[in-house]
Amino acid sequence: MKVRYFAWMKRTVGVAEEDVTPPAEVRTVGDLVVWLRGRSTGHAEALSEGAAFGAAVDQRTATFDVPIGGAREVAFFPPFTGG
Amino acid sequence: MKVRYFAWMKRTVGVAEEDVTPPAEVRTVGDLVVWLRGRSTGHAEALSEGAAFGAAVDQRTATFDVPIGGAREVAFFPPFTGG
Amino acid sequence: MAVRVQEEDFDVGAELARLTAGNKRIGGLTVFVGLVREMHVREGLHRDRIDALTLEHYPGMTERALEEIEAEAKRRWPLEATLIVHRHGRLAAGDRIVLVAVGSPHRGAAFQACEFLVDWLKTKAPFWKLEETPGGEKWVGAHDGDDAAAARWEQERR
Amino acid sequence: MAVRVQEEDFDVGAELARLTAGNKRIGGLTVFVGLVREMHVREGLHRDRIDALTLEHYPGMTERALEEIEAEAKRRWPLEATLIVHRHGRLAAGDRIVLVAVGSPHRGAAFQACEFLVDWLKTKAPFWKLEETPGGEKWVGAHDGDDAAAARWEQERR
Repeated sequence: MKVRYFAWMKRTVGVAEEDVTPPAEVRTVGDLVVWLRGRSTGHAEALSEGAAFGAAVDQRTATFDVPIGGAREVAFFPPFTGG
Repeated sequence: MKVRYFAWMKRTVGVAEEDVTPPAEVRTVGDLVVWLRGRSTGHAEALSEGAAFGAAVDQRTATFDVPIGGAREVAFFPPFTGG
Repeated sequence: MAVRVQEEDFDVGAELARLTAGNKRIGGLTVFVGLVREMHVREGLHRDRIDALTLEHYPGMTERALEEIEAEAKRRWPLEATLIVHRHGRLAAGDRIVLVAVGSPHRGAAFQACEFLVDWLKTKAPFWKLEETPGGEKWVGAHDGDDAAAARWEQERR
Repeated sequence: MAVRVQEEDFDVGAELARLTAGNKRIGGLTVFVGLVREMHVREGLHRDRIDALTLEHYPGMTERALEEIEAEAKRRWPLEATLIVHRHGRLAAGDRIVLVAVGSPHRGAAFQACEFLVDWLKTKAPFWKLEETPGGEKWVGAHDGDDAAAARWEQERR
């Protein structure tokens, strides 16, 4: 599964994207967030409880209870500021 | 004093504009309307009681109680339909 | 800040480029282009297509009315740039009639001021539409909807 | 009906001409152009001017999000033509960021749909602004005002 980071989260994590293989008990976006925190201090900071960020599963905005089984791509990003 | 007519009122009256010299007792736009009705059947029809039309005194929209003393130009026209 | 009444067409891109040139305080530019819509009217038994119309106006009063409407918009909203170009004369279906453009630091103000200008010029500027149908010429009556649209802004006045 | 995300600038006049070409059912065309506004931020003791920004986006998801927003507008209003062009990459003060254009038989629908699209793309499309100040780079936070503007349209949903 590909995980992507955008804007300041990309800088804090240190990579724009990475391929990960989470264990079977990581079922939702929320589970993935907790699991990713363990990968590095950058991950822990970017994905910390206090940080305001959203997620997308296969390029559709997703809340943290959305399952990630079968997903090709999960993305994390700060609130949008376009337009 | 110049009197001008626009849109269908111009066709009904038969002229786009005319110079008139109303008597002193014609003091307001409303007085002028009544006085102009006597000039021709076209005037009487265009400026009849039942017709929906507005007026301007010296190029500013005016209600029928507006005085016309000193005015250079009074215009009559149907409701605006621009834009 | 400008108002123009003209017979010839206008170039939307060129007008907007000129309006905003060098002004870096504009965050949002809202633009309205009014076009002659191909319409059908039912008169008696047959249905007529309107192919063209002629816009008559009151030279002198028109410019003054548009300037007053523009000044009123500037009093109500923080505007960096405004432009009204209104055509008169004969226009065919698909032709541009009017251009209203408003630039403001804030997009909300740009949208509101632009809609205000369009609503008001429909009821406050001395233009009259004469439609050409195959059956002859026909003066357009005022629309109740236009008066209601303009009246909204009256109520919002304090 | 089209959505584009691109690094290069767009030509407003040419885009609008293409959008409305041959369509005689459009009576009103409402257009919004978002521009990079020269801004000043106060950080600590000094006041910084923002000279430029970089718009990052999520290729693929951006196009999809814009298409969904456009489809939603078409469900809500009778639209004859819609166009969204959003730039990404580095932009300087005065540069165009986004073009939203909506053509409808009726001007009220054109205004509402255009404002809806602008409000929604600010909160639903994956763009992030990185501002360049003399003191360094700074990611722009989301504005509460933008969320409130987009939320208006949620309440109007039946």
